Formats: sequence, structure tokens, C-alpha cells
Amino acid sequence: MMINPVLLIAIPLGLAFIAVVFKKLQGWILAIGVAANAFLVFFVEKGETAIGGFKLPFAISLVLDDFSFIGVILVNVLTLAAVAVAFRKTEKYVPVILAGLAGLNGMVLTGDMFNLFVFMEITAISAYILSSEGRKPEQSFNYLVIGSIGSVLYLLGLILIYGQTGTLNMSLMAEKSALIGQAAMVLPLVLIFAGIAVEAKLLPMSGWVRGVLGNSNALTGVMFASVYSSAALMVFGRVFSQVLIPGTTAGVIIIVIALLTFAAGQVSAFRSKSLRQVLLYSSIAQSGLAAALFATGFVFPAVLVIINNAAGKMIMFSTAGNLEEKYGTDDYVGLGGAFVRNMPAGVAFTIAALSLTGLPLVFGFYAKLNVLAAYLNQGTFFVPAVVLAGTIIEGAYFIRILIKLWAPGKEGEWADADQSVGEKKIFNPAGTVVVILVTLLIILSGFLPDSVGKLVAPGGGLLGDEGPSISLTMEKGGDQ
Amino acid sequence: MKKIFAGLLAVAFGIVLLIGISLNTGLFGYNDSLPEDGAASHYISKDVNGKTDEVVFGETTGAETGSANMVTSVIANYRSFDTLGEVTVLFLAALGVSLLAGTMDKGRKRSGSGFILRTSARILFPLMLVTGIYIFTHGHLTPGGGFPGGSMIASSFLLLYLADESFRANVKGFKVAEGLAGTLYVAIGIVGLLAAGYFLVNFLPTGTVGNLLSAGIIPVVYVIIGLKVGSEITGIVADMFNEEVKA
Amino acid sequence: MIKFASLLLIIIGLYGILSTRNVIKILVGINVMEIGINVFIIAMGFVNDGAAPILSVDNPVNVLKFVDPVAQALVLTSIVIGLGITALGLVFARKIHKKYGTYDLSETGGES
Amino acid sequence: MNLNLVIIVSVAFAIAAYLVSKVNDKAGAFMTVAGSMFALVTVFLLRNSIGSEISFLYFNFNLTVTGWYFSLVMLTAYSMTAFFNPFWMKKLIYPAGYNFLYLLSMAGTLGVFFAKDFITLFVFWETVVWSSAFIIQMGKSRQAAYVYYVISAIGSMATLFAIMFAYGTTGTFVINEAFKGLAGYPGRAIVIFITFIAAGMAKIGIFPFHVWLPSAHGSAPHTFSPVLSGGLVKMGAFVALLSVTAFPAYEIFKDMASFRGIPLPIYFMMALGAISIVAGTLMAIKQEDAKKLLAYSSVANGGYILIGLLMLDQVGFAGGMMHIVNHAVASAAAFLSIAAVAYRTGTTKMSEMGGMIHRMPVTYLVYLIAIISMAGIPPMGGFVSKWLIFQGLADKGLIFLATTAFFGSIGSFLYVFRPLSAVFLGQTFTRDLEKKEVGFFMMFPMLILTLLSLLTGVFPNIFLRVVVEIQSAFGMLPVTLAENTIVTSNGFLDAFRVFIVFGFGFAIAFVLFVIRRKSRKVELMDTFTSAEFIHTRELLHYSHSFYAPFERLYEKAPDTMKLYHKAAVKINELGNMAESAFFGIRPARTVLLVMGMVLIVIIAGGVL
Amino acid sequence: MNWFDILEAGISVFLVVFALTAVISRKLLTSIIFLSALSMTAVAGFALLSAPDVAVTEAVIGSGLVTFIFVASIRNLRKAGDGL
Repeated sequence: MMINPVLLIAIPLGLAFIAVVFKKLQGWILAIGVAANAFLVFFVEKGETAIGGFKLPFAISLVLDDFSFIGVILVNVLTLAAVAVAFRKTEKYVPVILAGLAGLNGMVLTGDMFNLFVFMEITAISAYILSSEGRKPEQSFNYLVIGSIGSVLYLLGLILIYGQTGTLNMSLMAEKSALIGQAAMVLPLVLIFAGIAVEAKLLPMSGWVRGVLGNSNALTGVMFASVYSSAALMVFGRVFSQVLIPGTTAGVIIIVIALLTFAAGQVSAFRSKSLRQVLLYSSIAQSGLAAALFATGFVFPAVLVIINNAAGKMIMFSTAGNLEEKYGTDDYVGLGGAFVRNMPAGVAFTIAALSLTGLPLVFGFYAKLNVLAAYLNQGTFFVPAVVLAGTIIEGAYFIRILIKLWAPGKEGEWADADQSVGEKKIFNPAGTVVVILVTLLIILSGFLPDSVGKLVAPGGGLLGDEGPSISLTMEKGGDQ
Repeated sequence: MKKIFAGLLAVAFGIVLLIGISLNTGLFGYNDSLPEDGAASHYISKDVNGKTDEVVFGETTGAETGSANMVTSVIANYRSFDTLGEVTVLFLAALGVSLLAGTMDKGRKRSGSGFILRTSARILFPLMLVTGIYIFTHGHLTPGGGFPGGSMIASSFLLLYLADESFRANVKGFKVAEGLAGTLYVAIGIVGLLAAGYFLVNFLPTGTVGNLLSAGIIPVVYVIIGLKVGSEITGIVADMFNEEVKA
Repeated sequence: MIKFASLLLIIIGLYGILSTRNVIKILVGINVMEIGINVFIIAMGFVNDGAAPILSVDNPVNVLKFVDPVAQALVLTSIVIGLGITALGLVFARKIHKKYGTYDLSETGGES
Repeated sequence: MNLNLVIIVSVAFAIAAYLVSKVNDKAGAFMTVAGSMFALVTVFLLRNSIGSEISFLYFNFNLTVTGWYFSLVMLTAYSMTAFFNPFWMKKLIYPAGYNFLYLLSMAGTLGVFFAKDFITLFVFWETVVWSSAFIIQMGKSRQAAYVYYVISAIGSMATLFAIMFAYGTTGTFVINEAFKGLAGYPGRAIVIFITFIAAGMAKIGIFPFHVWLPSAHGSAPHTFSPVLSGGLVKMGAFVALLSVTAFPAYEIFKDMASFRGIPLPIYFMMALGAISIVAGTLMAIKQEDAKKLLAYSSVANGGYILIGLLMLDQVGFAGGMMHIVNHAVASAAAFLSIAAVAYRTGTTKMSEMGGMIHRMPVTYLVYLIAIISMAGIPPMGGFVSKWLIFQGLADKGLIFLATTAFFGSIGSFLYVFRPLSAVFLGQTFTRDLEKKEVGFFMMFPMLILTLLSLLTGVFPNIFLRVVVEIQSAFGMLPVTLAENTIVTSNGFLDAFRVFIVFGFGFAIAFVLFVIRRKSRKVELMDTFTSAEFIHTRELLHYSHSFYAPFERLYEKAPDTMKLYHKAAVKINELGNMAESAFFGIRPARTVLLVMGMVLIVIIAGGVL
Repeated sequence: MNWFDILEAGISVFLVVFALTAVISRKLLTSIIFLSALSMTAVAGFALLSAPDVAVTEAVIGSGLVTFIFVASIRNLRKAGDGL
């Protein structure tokens, strides 16, 4: 039996309101809500559903196509994972997390630009509140300032387009804005880009990331780095590859900025000494890559990158947060050999790192291949070069961390378990189970890439791109 | 130095903005009419679900949304989903304030205000309360509606705060109220979903345009919004104030 | 004219945010920006000598000279959101003040 | 038993080894012996099913004689070294992990050699890279693993770029087809050729990429260095081979400027090979650590292999292919013997050992034969292959390359002799007086390898026949073989006759040595210096800075590693810059960038 | 130049002036008061642009509550005594 997608938003929202009333039951309410969403998300019916029983395109509508389906699955499942990994840390924030979940679902699902703005605000405010867990009010404040600047710019851009098209519905706006001259569209596009870039961690609005994610714990780290940014990137894809397709000028600008984000993220990660900083910069880089792909029109590879990043960062940030909590430092030099007695966590972290670097036998390889193939089929050789150079740097800093955490010991002597920083368990049992499950998924999807491709894009493509730009089975003739 | 830098940046941004917008829509002057098939005109003539005959104040019955105030019809009916999100934003803000600002400590007294002020506040309080309630009950007929009404209620409490040191609002009570109101809002949506298959559908008879008891769920929604906004803002104010006392 | 002024407001608000490190002043700047964008939206929705979109006794029928109700709805939303943001920002400001004894961000040890 | 079963079973062995080692690590180590032997035998039996193709998951394999040849070399190194594993378990931090990765990387190499398409090749290639990186980190140096990984990553990412580039051009991944269509695009072809061969160069340790070998070989677990040097390096040779056969370099570049019939891009690569011969030799002469020395010698030999393969002609190519076997066997044997010594003495520093010949004669013999083969002295295999390579160079008249090659083999006399004298000859340390020869289980693989390098020297045609098949498979003129002589345009080589001559000479010398020995063995304590009796057993033989005067000639030589350090530092600075510019917490900066962005719009888009 | 344009011009001028003073003035309290004045002017603008709902809301929330929470939160700054 298929359910109305609006329930994905209504259930957590209602539970959030209820949770305020019944303070005692908050833990249960959270568990039920998150689990229910993660379960129901697989039974949502496809198509565009209007809210309030009015005719489209004049009613607010929720669009559930293959694209947003991936988005909601990512959001809900990963939220469940985050809550499971760090359940103890949630008790203060139960209504915040639930309302934030509702907002994220709304962001991904909505088919109305202003409704998108409202949900982005919900998400943002819940993010501000969660970021206060970092005990650094000035960072949260900075986040808030950047966020509100972004939202004002977004609103300005949106209203400019509304003034020209007279509608807020995405599909109608797509039709009508295609008729407007490029010159008129450049400024609104850039303003809207700036608005979305805040949550998507893209330059130039990524000033908050270092402060907030750098002080994140297992809960907030996972929420920001994998849940929020996946949702924001999906929105980015929706807006810039379906609603407001950027013309040459705006397109070039956005792609350049995105690639700049990629490069800057990679090099900054390379110089960072703190585990969480390395991770956050690498996620900035990944967002940049995904954004560049979206702006070029390669939706499918971008989605693969997003999924890969979300899964990997979920594992890594929860590990990093717990390590910082257990050992009081997240300078990875000071954490030598933390994995010696933590096989599951260590293996999970390693697999995640391999997948993010895009090494074979794990999912990331398929994503990387698709990225490269998409550009090379199109005849662009510059971007793949950049991507691969970034991959070398990425591999360098990840292998550095892995070696440190796996093999303690002085130079010139054999690696020695007795020199490890400690034997504290990294994950609680639930967390271990979740992490292992995610790891198994990464490995499995690495072995069956094409079936994953079919899973991601059952129609062969997302938002009208041609879907998998490469097929790894039997005959590797590029089958476009 | 910093100011000069900031000024330069602002000027640069200004130039970009002005040029861009002058290219997009003029900097001066206004449109002569709304776009014909735009959403706005359909909302005004209440014919989103198909052409209906002219809507006349006090005569038309059973219109799409029986609200005489079109802004209200947009807020509470056509785009009610936005409004739900909006109260959620406010709800989250209130939550954040109460999470971050500490809890109030009893015992500390502020510098007391005079007797006259106190009594006048006591007299003024119910009046403002009634005004607020009026505003959001008549939201579908007159300007105003849930948000000003709720804020009015909040301001009435705020007045008491300012005037009367012995008065302490029961913050927990407000929390419960806003929680319930929010739940009610979602519940109405769900009821609509179950009744007519659409979330937040206007499932009550819309009545005659212009009557108090018209426009289906709009007054209900507005009352809920009023209560919710009122309790939320009061919550915010209370937290701010208590925290401020402690500081 | 008001459109133009509202754009100036946005720019001025931006200047306010940039030109100071004082938390409260930054929030003031944000509010100025928000007022600016609200006025701009309303001005976008205005039509020459259009009436308020309310049917009443003296304006009983729907002439298409009403101003845009959607714009007004959006502005209502954004006003309330602005209130929420401001409140949250003030609480953060309060936290900063409690932690560092000042509202000046440049004295909060800056980088993360 | 078909191929993918071999691979699957090897992986299964790996997992089994992991689980067993959790219980008892020695048993797990024996699992690695079993696994590698199994793979060796089964792959050897695959000889008669060559030509068949198998697919599995998204991997496609294709049994070529080339792959068979290479994988036999590889598996010999793996299986022989595996005999040492059980004795080093207690030194390792993750015994189980080591055994697992050992067999996993072995399975990976099989996949590489039998790959039908580039995706398969790359997947297994990378698998080998990271699994071996995780093994190296268990050794003496973390830095080594880091360097190794980064250099390999540079290589393999370049190769991936080449693969995808070719795919974007010709639209296929199948190795034998992917590069064929490139003739139309000479510009792209050069880029693809250079980037594609990069991974091979990085693995062989050709000049700009050679920095990882000394640190990795030198400080990897003693039981993995033989595999690295004897085995994994040959993967690079395989890619180099592909880059002149599957990538028809000679055809594609034929109407390009060429030097003595060799197109410049290829000649450039050969020159790099020559440089690494010289650099490897000179550096090896300097080393104080036996393993580092051998590592540099592998750099030099890698140069030989590359030059030989890239010649792609009748003789030189055969020499290159032959040298792959010889060097694999010899260096594996040398590393194993050093490992055996280290197993007893616990060090690999040459200056801390001496006179081990009295304690470990068999190991001494193994090392002796190995270095004779490496230095290319008859009657060992090294001589045959180097002779072939010289023949090839001489035919083509490539003076520069020939000179460096000769220089290399002369230099190799210098350096291979050092460990011999330092470790085995001279006076035994007091510490080592009671050390015994290693047990049979460790002696066995060393003896096998020694016999192999003798075999390659005496009956090279056994191997060259396979090479002939390979050559004809690639459609080039195969080297002409008589009964057991190798015939080239200017002369022929009858290895067996050479062996007889040398054997005869050796026998005579031995007889003379026995019947009229002049020397008398004197215990150290009953001699005296300057009218003073010796009361302490002090060291009377020195074994470091052997060639000090020679080394002084080039002690100013630039260090390639510095180059990489510089690059890393640059990236760091870039990172600092980017961080302070983009990710500072100041909102002002952010807004500045917003405006910068919008300004870019104005400037870039002529729209305004 | 009818009354609408005159009012519009006046309101625009006041908007800009109040905004500038609110942003520039040194004392926090002053800038807050000017902020509330600014939003009152905006209310007038809304009324002029025939948006009564917005006007009412802005009047109550924008110039009422926002001002109040601002003042409430800088009250303790006065005790700290810097910059006011």
C-alpha cells in the first residue's frame, strides 16, 4: 500500500510538536519517528501530489520522482543511522531533530520555490540549534549570519524570477524562465545559488563549515556532513538542472566556483592536522564536485558522488567524533593506533576512506568512473584532470590518517601495538552494527555496480540526463 | 579601515545589484496589472480549480475559499503548507531560545515599577488580549490575522512583564499550548488527507463570503496559528526576560 | 522609488554587517536587510493604483486591480521567519557575552 | 580448473588464512604457503587452456601466454617467500591482517596479468597497491608506506586518465581494441602514451618515480621485500609491455620524428630507463643497509627491463622478457638470504655483521649465486638476458643507452660485492659466534631460487621458447633459437657451452686451491699487532664507506625525494592560502566572496 | 506628481535615512531605536502600497517585538557598561 509523501513531513513534524508536550517520552518519540520515517520512505507513491486539493500548478506540490526518491531515502535512512550511532546525545534536541527531519524531507520533496525557501529555513534553524552543541557560540552565530545573508539573497533572486514569471511552481517556472533572456536571468541565478550554497557547503558561503563541523560530535557531525549536505545538494541539483537551467554565462560561473570549491577543499584538507578538519574539508570538496556535475547537467554521476560522500562521511564523522570524545584530541598524530583494538571501526573507516578516494572494489570507484566518463564522453579533458589530481591529494591525506591510526610505532622500528594511544572502544554496540551495515553496503555495491546504477536510475536517467555514462558489465563498449 | 573596506564592498555589491535588477525589472515604477495567468490572479478570482462566476462580497456562497481577505485565503488555504512551515520555524526558534537561554531563577526581584503603571497594565492586559483574539478571529474578513493577533497576545503578556514584577508567566504552560496548537494544525492537515485525500484540504463548507462563520477551516487555522504564535513569542519573551534577569 | 530605496536598504544592511564586529550591530544589519527585502517584495507585487486585496462592503467585487496577495503572503512569512532568526541570533549573542564578556567578535579568539 | 576459480580460491585462502591466524598465526602463515603454492601449480596447469576467456562479475579475463609467463614469475616470488612467513609472525602487529593481505595482493596480481579490459586491469592493480601499502606500514617505517602509496597513486591515476581518455576517444575498454583507433589523433596519442605508461614506470621505479623503492623495499617486513622487488615490480613491466603492444606505439608514432628508428616518445622513455640504471647503480654503491642496496639495484635492473621491452625487436625484447625472470629470481633470492641473516642477527646493517659465511654457508652460497646473476656474470641467467639486451642495443646502434647499460653492469660488480664481503666474509662478530644456519624450511625456497637462476643461465631456451611464443603472439619477429643456442645477427650464444667452460675453470681453480693451499687459518687471539698481544676481539675488518673516494665524485648529486617534498610543501602552502581565504570564520570574508562571485558574473558574462 | 508619489518619495527618503543612522550610530540603543523607527516607516510604506495585513504584522512584530527583544538582551550590556 502506497502512502502520500506528505506524511514524511507531517509525521516527524507532529511528533516534534508532541515531543514538546510530553517531555518524559522524548526518547521514545524520537526513536519511533525516525524509525517510522526510515521505514515509510520506501512506500511513498511516485508522482506529483498537490497540497490542499487545488489544481496544479497553483497549489504547493510535492514531487516524488526518481531523483527526490533517492534524496528522501538518503535523508531518512542516514538520520536513523545518526540517531542510532549517537542516541545518548540526542535527548536535548529531540524536537529539533524531528522538525529538522521534516524540513529536510520538505526540501527534497517540494515542487514550489517559496515552499523550498521555508523548508530551507526550518532546516537551517534546526542546524543552528544543533551547532550550539559545539560549545562555540561565536561559531554558531557566524553560521547564523551567513545563513541569513544567504536566505535574503535567495529570496531576492526568487522574487525577481517570480516578478517575471508570475509563478512559484517549479515546473511552470522552468517553462517560463526559459523564455526570459539570459541577461535578465544571470543575477537571479547567482543570488539563488548563493542562497543554496550555504547548506551545500559551497564557496563562497562555506565560511561556517570549519567552525561548526570542526567542533562537531558524533551526532552533529553526521547530521551536518552527511544528512544536511546531501539534502542541500539534492536541492541544488533539482534547482539547477531542472528548474533554472543556467545559461552559458551563469553556467560557467557556477562551474568555475564549484571546481574552485573542490580544489580548495582538497588542498585545505591536505594541510589540516585535525581529523575532523580533514574530513570537513574533504566533504566541502565532494560538494564542489557534485555541484560542478549538476551545473554541467550530469545528474547521475553527481547523485553517485552524493551517495558515496554521504555514506562515507557518516562512518568517518561518527568515528572522529567518538575518538575526540574518548581521547580528548582529534589531532590524528595524537591518535596513533586507535584502531589497533577496534577492528570493526577501523575497517569501516578504512573502507569509507577507500570509497571516498574512489579506489576499486568499493562503491566510490563506480562513482569516480561515471564522473570521468561523463566528462570524457562529452569531450572535456580539463575537469577529469582536475578531479584525478584531487584524487591523488585525497588519497595522500587519507592514507596518512589510516597509517597513523592503524600502525603505531616510531620510524625505523616495527609497528608495535603497545605504542597505540589506547584501547578504548570507539562505538557503542548499536553504532557498531550500523557502521558495519553501511560498510557492507559500500562493499557490496562496489561489486555489483551496474545493478546499483539501475537501482539509482531505474528509468535509465535522472532529471533528463542519460544516466549511467558507463557500463562495467560484459561488453564495455560505451553504451549511451 | 574596516569601514572603508566594508563600504567599498557594499558599493560594489550595490552596483551589481542595481544593474542586474534594472536589467531584470525596472528600478522604478510598478506593473500596470498582474500577469493574466499568474497564480496571483487565480488566487484573487478564486478560480484555481476551474472558472467560476464573479465572486461578490456578501453574496457568493461555496466559493473555493470563502475568505474575503485574499491574503488570508493565500496564507491559510492556498499556501497553508508554507504557513505550517512558518510556524515550525517560529516553534524551532522558541525551542532554541529556551534551550540556549538558561532557566529563570526565582527570588530575584527587578526594580519595582510604580502602582499606577501596575494597575493600568492590569487593566490594559485583558483589552489587548481581547484585541488580539479579535484580530485573529476576523483574519479572513479584515486585515490582520493569526500572526498579528498572536503577537498582540504576546505583547499583552510582555506588558505585564514590564509592568508587574510579581507576575511570572508559566513558561511550561506556554510550551504545552504551542505544542498542542502545532499538533492540532498537523492533525487538521491529516484529517483533510483522510477526508478528501489532500493534506490541509479545506474540508469544511466555505459559507458566504464575508460572514464571520465562513471560509471553512481558515478561521480555525487562524485561531490555531494565533494561539501558537502567541504562545511561542511569549515563550521567547519569557526566556529572554528571565535569562536577562539572571544575567 | 520605494523599490529603489528598498534595494538601498539591502545594501546598507550589508554594509552594517560588514562594517562591525559587534554582534548586536550585525543583527541590526540583518534586520535592515530583511526589512529591505520585505519592502522590495511588496513593491514588486504592487500594481499602479491597485487596491488592497480584500473584498469588503465598499469594494464588493473582484476587479483585477488588486495588488498581488501572494507577495504579501510571502512577506508575512518572511517577517515571522526574520523574528525567529533575530531571537535565535540574540540568544547566541547572549551566549557569546556570557562566555567572553563582550559582544565584539574580534575578541572571541576568532578562528575555530 | 579455470582462471577465475583460481582467483576466487586464492581469495578464499586469504580469508581462511585470516580466520586461522586469529586462532594461531603460525598456522595462518602456513595457509599462505598453501595458498600461493596452490595458485602456482594451478596457473602452471593453465598452460594448455591458453586463449580461453572468462568473465566474472564485471571482470573479464583473457588467458594470454604473456599473462601466463608474468604470473608464473610473480607466483614464484610469492610462493617461495611465503615459506618465510611463519617465522616472522611474532614481529608483525597484525599477523592475521598480514596473511590476508599477502594472499589478497597475490590474487590481485593474477587479475592484473590476465585482464582482458582496462577496468579489470585497473581494479586489480589498485587492489594490489593498497593491500601492499597496508602490508608495508607494518614494517619499519610508516613514511615508506605513505611514499609508496602516493607515488603509486600518481602513476595509477595517470593511467586511469589515459584509460578514460582512450575510452572517450574510441569508446571501448577492451585492451586490444581500446588504443587501436588512436592513430587518427597523434596529439591525444602522445598524452595517452605518456600517462598510460606512468603507472608502469611508477611500479618499476623508473627515474622520477624511483624514490619509493629504497624506503619501501628497505623497511617493508623482511618477508615482503622479496615479493615487492621480485614480484610487484614486474607488474610495472607488464604495463610497460602493454604500452608498446596493446598501445601500438610504433605504428602510431611511426611518422613522428624518430631516432634510429625509435620514435622520440618511446626513446624518451628508454632514456628515462637509462637514467634510472645510472642513478640506481650510483645510489646502490652508497648504501649501508643491505636491503636498501638491493632496492637500488632493482631500480637499475628495472631500467634494463624497460629498455629491453620498449625496443620491441627480435633480440632486445627477448632480453627484456628474459631479464624479468632472472631479476625476479635473483633479487628474490638475495632478499631472502638477507632476510635469513636478519632472522638470525636481527639487523640488516652491513656494518654490524661479518663473517656469516662460517655460520650460514648455505645462505652465503645462495647470495653469491644471486648476485652473480644480478651482475650479469656467466654462467648465471643475468648474463644471458643482459647479453641479449646489449645485442639489441648494438643492432640498433643506440650508443647512449648501450653506454649506460654497460656502466650499469660494471657498477653492479661494485655494489653486489659489498654485502658479500661485509656480511658474509671478514671476521665474525662476537655476538654472532653462536648463530646457526636457518632451518630447512627457510632454506628450501632459497635453494629452489638458486637452482632456478642457474637453470636460466644454463638452459635459457626453456624460457626463451615461451618468449618466442609471446613475440609471435604480438606479431613481431621472434628471436631465433637453435638446439640450445641463441642466434643473433652478430653472433650466437650457447649458454650451456659457456657453463661448461666456466665450470671447468672453477673446478681447476678449486683443485689448485685444495692441493697447494699456502694460507693457514689463524685464530684472532693468537696473533699480535705492534708487539702487543690482542686481548679483546676487536673488529679488524671494516665494511662501511667502502668506495668513499668514488662516492665523493657524486656526493653532490641531487636527491629526487627533495622534489616530492617541495611539491608537498607547495600543496601545504596552497592549503593554508585557501583556508585563510575561503574558510575563515569571518562573515565579512564570506560576503566579500559573494560580491566577488557576482562581480565575476559581470566581468565574465559580457551580458551586462 | 500626485499625493502618492510625494508620500512615496518621503517614505523612501526616511527609509534610507533611518537605515543609515541605525547602521552607523555608535550607541547600540540608538541604532535599535532607529531600527524600530525604520520598521515603522516600512509599515507606512506597506500601508501606502496597499498591503494592510503586512502593515499590521510588521507593526506588531517588526517594530514591537523585535525592538523589545533587542532591548531586553542589551539590558545586561548596560551593566557591563561597554559601548553604550
